[in-house]
Amino acid sequence: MMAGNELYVATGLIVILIGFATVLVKRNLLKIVIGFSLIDSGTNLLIVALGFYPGRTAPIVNNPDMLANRASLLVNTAKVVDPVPQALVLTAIVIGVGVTALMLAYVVRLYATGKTLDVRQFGRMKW
Amino acid sequence: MKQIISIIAIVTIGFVLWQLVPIAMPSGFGAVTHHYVADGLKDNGGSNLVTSIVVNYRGFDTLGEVTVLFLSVSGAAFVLRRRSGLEVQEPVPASEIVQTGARMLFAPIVVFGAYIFVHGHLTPGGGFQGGAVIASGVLLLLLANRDRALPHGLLSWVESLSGFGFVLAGLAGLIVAGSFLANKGVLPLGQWNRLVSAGVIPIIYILIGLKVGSELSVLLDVMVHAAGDEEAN
Amino acid sequence: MVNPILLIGVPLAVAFLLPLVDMLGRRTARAVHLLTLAFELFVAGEWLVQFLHGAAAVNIITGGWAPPIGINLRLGPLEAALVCLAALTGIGSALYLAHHEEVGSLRGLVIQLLLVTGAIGLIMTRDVFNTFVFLEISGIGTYSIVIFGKERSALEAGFKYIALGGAASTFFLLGVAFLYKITGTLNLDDMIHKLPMAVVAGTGTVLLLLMVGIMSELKLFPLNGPAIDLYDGVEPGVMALIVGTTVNALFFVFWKISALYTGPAWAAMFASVGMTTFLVCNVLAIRQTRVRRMLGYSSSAQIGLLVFLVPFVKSGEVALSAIALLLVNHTFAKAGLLWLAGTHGGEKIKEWKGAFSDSLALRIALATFVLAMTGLPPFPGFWGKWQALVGLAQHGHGWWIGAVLVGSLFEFVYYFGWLKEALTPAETVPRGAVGSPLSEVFGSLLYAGLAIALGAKVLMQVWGGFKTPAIFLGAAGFVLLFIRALPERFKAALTLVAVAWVAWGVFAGARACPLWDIRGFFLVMVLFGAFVISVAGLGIPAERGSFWGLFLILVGSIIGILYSSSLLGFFAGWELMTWSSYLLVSQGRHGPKAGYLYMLFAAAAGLLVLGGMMVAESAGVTTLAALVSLSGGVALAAWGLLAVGFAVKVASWGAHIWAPGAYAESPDLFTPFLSGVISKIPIFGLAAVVARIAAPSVATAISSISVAHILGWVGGLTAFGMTLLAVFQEDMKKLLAYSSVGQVGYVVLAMALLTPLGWTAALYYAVNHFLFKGLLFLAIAGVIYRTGVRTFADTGGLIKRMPLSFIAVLIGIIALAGVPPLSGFAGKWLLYEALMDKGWLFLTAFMMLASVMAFLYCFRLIHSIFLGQLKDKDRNVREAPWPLLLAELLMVIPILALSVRPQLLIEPLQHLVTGVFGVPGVRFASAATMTTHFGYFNAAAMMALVVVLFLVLLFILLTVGPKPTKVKQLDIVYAAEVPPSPEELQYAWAFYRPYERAFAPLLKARVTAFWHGVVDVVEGVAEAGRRFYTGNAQTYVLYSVLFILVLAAFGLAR
Amino acid sequence: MPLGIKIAWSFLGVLVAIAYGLVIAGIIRKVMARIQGRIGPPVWQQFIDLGKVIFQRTATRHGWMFYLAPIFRAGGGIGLYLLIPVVIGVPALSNFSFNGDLLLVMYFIFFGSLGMALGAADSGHPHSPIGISRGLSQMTAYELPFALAMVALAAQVHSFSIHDIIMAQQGGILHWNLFANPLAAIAAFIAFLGMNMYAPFNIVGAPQEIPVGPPTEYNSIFLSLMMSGRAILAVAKIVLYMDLFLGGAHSILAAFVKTIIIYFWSVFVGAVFPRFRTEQAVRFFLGWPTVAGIAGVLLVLIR
Repeated sequence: MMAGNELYVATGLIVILIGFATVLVKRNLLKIVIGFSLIDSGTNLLIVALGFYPGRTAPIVNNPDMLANRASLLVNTAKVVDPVPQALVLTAIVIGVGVTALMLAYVVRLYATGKTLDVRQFGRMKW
Repeated sequence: MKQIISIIAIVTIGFVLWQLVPIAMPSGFGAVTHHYVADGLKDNGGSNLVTSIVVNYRGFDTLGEVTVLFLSVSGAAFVLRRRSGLEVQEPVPASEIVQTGARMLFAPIVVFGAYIFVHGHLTPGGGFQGGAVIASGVLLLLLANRDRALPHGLLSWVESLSGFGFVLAGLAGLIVAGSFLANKGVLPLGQWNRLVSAGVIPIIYILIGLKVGSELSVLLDVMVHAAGDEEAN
Repeated sequence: MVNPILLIGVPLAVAFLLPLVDMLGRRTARAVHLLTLAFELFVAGEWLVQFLHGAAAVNIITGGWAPPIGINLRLGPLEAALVCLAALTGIGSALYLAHHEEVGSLRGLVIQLLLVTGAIGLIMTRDVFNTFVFLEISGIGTYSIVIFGKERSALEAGFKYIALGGAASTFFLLGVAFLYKITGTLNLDDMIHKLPMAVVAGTGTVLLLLMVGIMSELKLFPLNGPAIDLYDGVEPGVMALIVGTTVNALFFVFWKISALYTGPAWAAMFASVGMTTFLVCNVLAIRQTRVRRMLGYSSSAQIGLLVFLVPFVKSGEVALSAIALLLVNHTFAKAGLLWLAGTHGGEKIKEWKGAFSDSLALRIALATFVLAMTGLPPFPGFWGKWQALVGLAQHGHGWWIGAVLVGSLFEFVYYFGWLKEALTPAETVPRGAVGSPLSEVFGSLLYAGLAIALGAKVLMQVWGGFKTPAIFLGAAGFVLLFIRALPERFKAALTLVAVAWVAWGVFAGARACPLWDIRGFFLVMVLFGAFVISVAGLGIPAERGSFWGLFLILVGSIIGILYSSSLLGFFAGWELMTWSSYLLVSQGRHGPKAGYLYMLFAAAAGLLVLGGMMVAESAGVTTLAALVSLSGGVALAAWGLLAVGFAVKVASWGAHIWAPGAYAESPDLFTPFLSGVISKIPIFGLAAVVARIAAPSVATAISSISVAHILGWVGGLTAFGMTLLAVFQEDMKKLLAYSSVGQVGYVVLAMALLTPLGWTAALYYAVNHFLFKGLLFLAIAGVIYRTGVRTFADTGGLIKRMPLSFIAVLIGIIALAGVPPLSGFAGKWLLYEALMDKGWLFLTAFMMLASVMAFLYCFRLIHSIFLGQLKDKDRNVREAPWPLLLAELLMVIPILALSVRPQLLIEPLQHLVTGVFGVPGVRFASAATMTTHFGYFNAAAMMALVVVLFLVLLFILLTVGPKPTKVKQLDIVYAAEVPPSPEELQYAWAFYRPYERAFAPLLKARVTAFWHGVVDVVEGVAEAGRRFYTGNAQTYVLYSVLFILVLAAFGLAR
Repeated sequence: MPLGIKIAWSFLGVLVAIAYGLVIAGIIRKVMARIQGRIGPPVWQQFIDLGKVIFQRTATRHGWMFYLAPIFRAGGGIGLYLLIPVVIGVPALSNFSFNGDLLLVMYFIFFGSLGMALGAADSGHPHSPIGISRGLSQMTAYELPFALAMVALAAQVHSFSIHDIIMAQQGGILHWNLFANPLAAIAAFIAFLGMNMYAPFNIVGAPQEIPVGPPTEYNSIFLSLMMSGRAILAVAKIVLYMDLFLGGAHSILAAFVKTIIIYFWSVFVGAVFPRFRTEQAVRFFLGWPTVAGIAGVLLVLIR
């Protein structure tokens, strides 16, 4: 096992890159949307990984004594992972859902108007 | 040609971004995080620290997040507001077993979703997760029977009032404790690990759950009916 | 005061509730929407007032936690102003869209409101991740709302926009997350504080990701492809909303976050990317044929300019107000133009012919926005640009200034190209706001009004209040613009009164200021010219309702120039004069096209003048008087730029191609002023500005003398070349136009002598030219008014019908040709004496040739119109209207007075010239005889000689021989044949054909060909360059990746 | 000298000059005839012609500009003559030259031409404007070498005063500008050919195409004024050339000899060369004569 969280960070990065590759190379609009989903997922994984500390637990206070005992609360800071990235990712996921939904809606309408899913057919406006 | 350039560019940028990996290595908490972890329980009375952050410390983000969802549902509905003009295949009705099963499962799923958002301040999960679970129940219904009409009026009321409630809860904080979305001092924080504790956090999370559930349901409805109906709005 | 958090809370709550409100009816929903926006405006406005009175910015915490634990927001003056703009634009767009959206779009209403809210959140938040959230709100709001409009285009553009936006937000989010990891905080202020201490390897890459995210949201080059499509494909009202809300907010985010970026590398990167965007987008915009696509490029360019300025503002080199003014200006003008574009509906620029010809207010709004966009005064952008350039100049960023000026020139090219179409009358029924309700155009009118009001306020700070003549006339003109009901002659009378009133005030107060300094000299000319034109206007009604309003604004602006003591005041007046005269020129029948060319060269001249002034500013000089203190290379550079600028504005050879069209095609009533007065203002510039630099350095720097020699040859070439071209004109106004340009060439030449005698000659010549050319143009205006034709082939023999006009023209051409005994000879005499005195021998001979050539066109003019055979169609033509004759008389009187006593003018000039050089130009051997080193001249004796000879010979003619019988028109010696019709007897077409053949090698249109070449090159570059925007979504995303790589290659990813 | 007496002298001078002008015009007709192998009219034929037109019984006129033009023409000639000093040292014959320098003289030449052109054009006869167009074209062309020569002279003497220019040429024949600045003189004397409108530069009145040229329509008393004006104009020009290049004159005799010489220069050239077309004439003057003029100016600059 690796010393820290390289595995997750690296995986996140690679997923992002795969997502970008999909977006840039695939011609099908739906696949491009999937590419963006991959980018979102990779990003989320990477952000969570940023707050990951090997061997620690979820940031939930599971011992009532802590409330009374400030010292043990402080100990807790060494026992749990960073909760902030998790909170951020929660937000990011929802946003990702929203964007994906909109993209899909666009794809539906683009298909309806252009009768194709080839991204190259939607470049009439240029220059 | 462009694809080759794209691949080369992506590989190159992969190398550039690789520099970031060392930054991601575990390091100590910063002062802010330290405060969240050390004093989160004291400040908000909820044992789920992530929830404390999401609903209180960074509650303003969450309000924005709810707005994003609301907006994207509105947007999707807006984008899909016109008749698509596509040939719609007459859906093959699902079998009786599937339809019945879906109807049966729907209620437990909704209850489970409610459970998740009601306990958001205590256990993993929360309004978004719960809402998503509820919406998955709706999705099941829709998959089983495309023609099933959702109670638009009800969904609309829930959607609007829960969002409004969220803002009201924030304003309550402003009026009572002098700060928008404040928790401490608005309602008693209660005792650790009780369902009724953590001040307004569970209230807000319930509102979020309702809102997310109803909104995602509307979204699914819009998407499902995108291909034929007039004016999803 | 209302808690600022409600600026976000209230609209969110309303947005959530709007679906329920909608159940009460759509009208109610709309009303609630508008009320909410009004609430935002009220709250932000109230705070803004507080801030302007010195209140401190408020910090708003959320969740009950002070930052950095909780998220906080801030409302300061900038934030409040931006929120106001967002709310205003929201209101305007809501009103507009109510007329344009299809039935039943409650969702649209919600999205509109949330767009405004998202922008407000972006503006106020001080948290980095919160910024991301609001970025997404704005982004998704944009993705959703752009679907207004033609669906296929909107969908296409929207999808590209989402694709690039998705990539951008990923970069941004990664940046935020890693910054959190590095600094342990998400609060912006905390992060700014902690980042320098927490820098680790890779921080640069993180910052780069964040910045590329913002830059691509900001639509900077090369990431602006989708945004431009968006402008093109989406309902313009929606784009107006986005410009007023999201775009401003995004820029403000950039501004806030840029605090994280310290060090020269980042500053250089911001400046370079911003300037590249400004230049590239402005160049590419000139090849656009579609209005909204052009506006898209323009928006990118403007944001680029703002981004470019950010590092300089941060370093304290440029005032913050520069950016603020430019941003406000852009919002007003761009949102306004977009609304107008939507109301009009013409997608192609060609379709804009005669736009809004049924609505005065909308025409004024359109012109206002175009002027504001191109950075002309008095609109806020002008002041912003000036401040920015001054800041750059004072800190030695000369090359950046050059780049800004070049980019600005392209702005003129495409914006005025568009306005040209709009000003061109439509052949068919024009499209436009036929019956467009007030609420639809409310936003445009409001923004036009605000731009004017804000601009006027600043202008009055620079020039003074309503009691100053310039402002008084400008304001009067502005009011007159709106009065449509009055007959044009009555408006002329009002103009007359206003001008007379100002003149009275000026000369009654003349005791307070030394009238006969150079300003006073030109002031008299301007006021007299304006007075004469107004008198003429009593006879010939102006064709367009806005003529007199614009004319007063023009006169006011010229007076503003003359009264200004600061460089800023001078330049503001200069540019005001440029656009007001441009609009007047465009009122002619083929005016818009000619006016366009005029505007381009005038703009180039303006930018050169601006450049020269910036050189002066770089040496700390801010007033005209202080120009004297310049020395060395700075003086030479300032001198050169200013002189070239003024030379372009007087249409010196090489830059003359604008002039004939502008003079010929402008309204007949305006041409005398354009030729007589406006062409003299650059001469004032040369005299008042350039000479301040040059005069002291004459003694010291040899270099400036040789530069003066070049200027002299330019003037000489102009005089010769334009005279030659005038000879072959077939159109009477064109002939006089070339003549005017040539005549001013003499003045430039004399000015360039930089000797007391030279200046005496120049100023005498200037006045004289003003008189005789004004007279000629007035008389020609009468001929055109009565006969309706302008080409020589269509007139002839009019002496029989219009004898007084003939006499006016006769006096005019004698004065022009410099034939004794009229006043023109003194001008020629002074010029040659001055040239010889200076030792410029070849120029002397050259000018003698040019002067003689002028006879050719003088005779052509008077012969083809008045002499020869009267045509049958003209048998009933009447003499010109009496007010016009009166105006001509007003010009004739001074000509005759000067003919007898040139001293009337030369004596005051002696004072003036002595004031500049320390010695007078000519001496007086006796009361009537002027002498120079080279010669002498007694005008009174000359006149006496001529009069005596005339009387004696007339006596002989009357007494000796038989009394002559008058014969009929066709009763001529005609080889015993019956003469054909008058038309066939008139020798008028191609009058100097043999001469033309002789000069054929000189007459090749080389200059025109040169400028065509320039245009071809620029257009070729623009045409090739715009292929960069392939229209493919994937390419655009690829650009964003490549952009990161390029910046990383520059070493920013560290 | 009191003004009255001066005016009287000038009046006399004008009359003599007109007579002289008519005489040399007669001489030229005679000489030309002899060269062409004809006997030719008597020398005083011009006086006969003048008398004839003055005493014609009818006169016709067109517009009022037509009426006034002869006044301009004659006034222009007389005025020009009055601005040029004829004999130096004799106040009576220095005319009114103290009122203006060479520049005034150069410009006053145009006064008469302009008036004549206006009146002729008012007649409505198409030949008039055609002639004027040719005349003006040619005039601008010879103006360039002429102007260069004048500039050279003025720069040399550092004055535009004709008197100063004459004075600078005193002290021997080699001081004459003809020899002091031969290049300028060449330019000026070629320009003189154009000024006099004899062949090869007689396209203006080209007898075979547009008889008489611009003044086609003039008759009787009008024509007499024009003839007088033309005669005195010719005299004024040769006097001017004498002053500028031949060192002026100290006596009437000297003036007579020098002016005759100058005049015959154009007569002889005219007798030898055929007519130029307008554009040929223009190109001619802008060619070598101009080069000579430029060289003349350079000569002054080098000194």
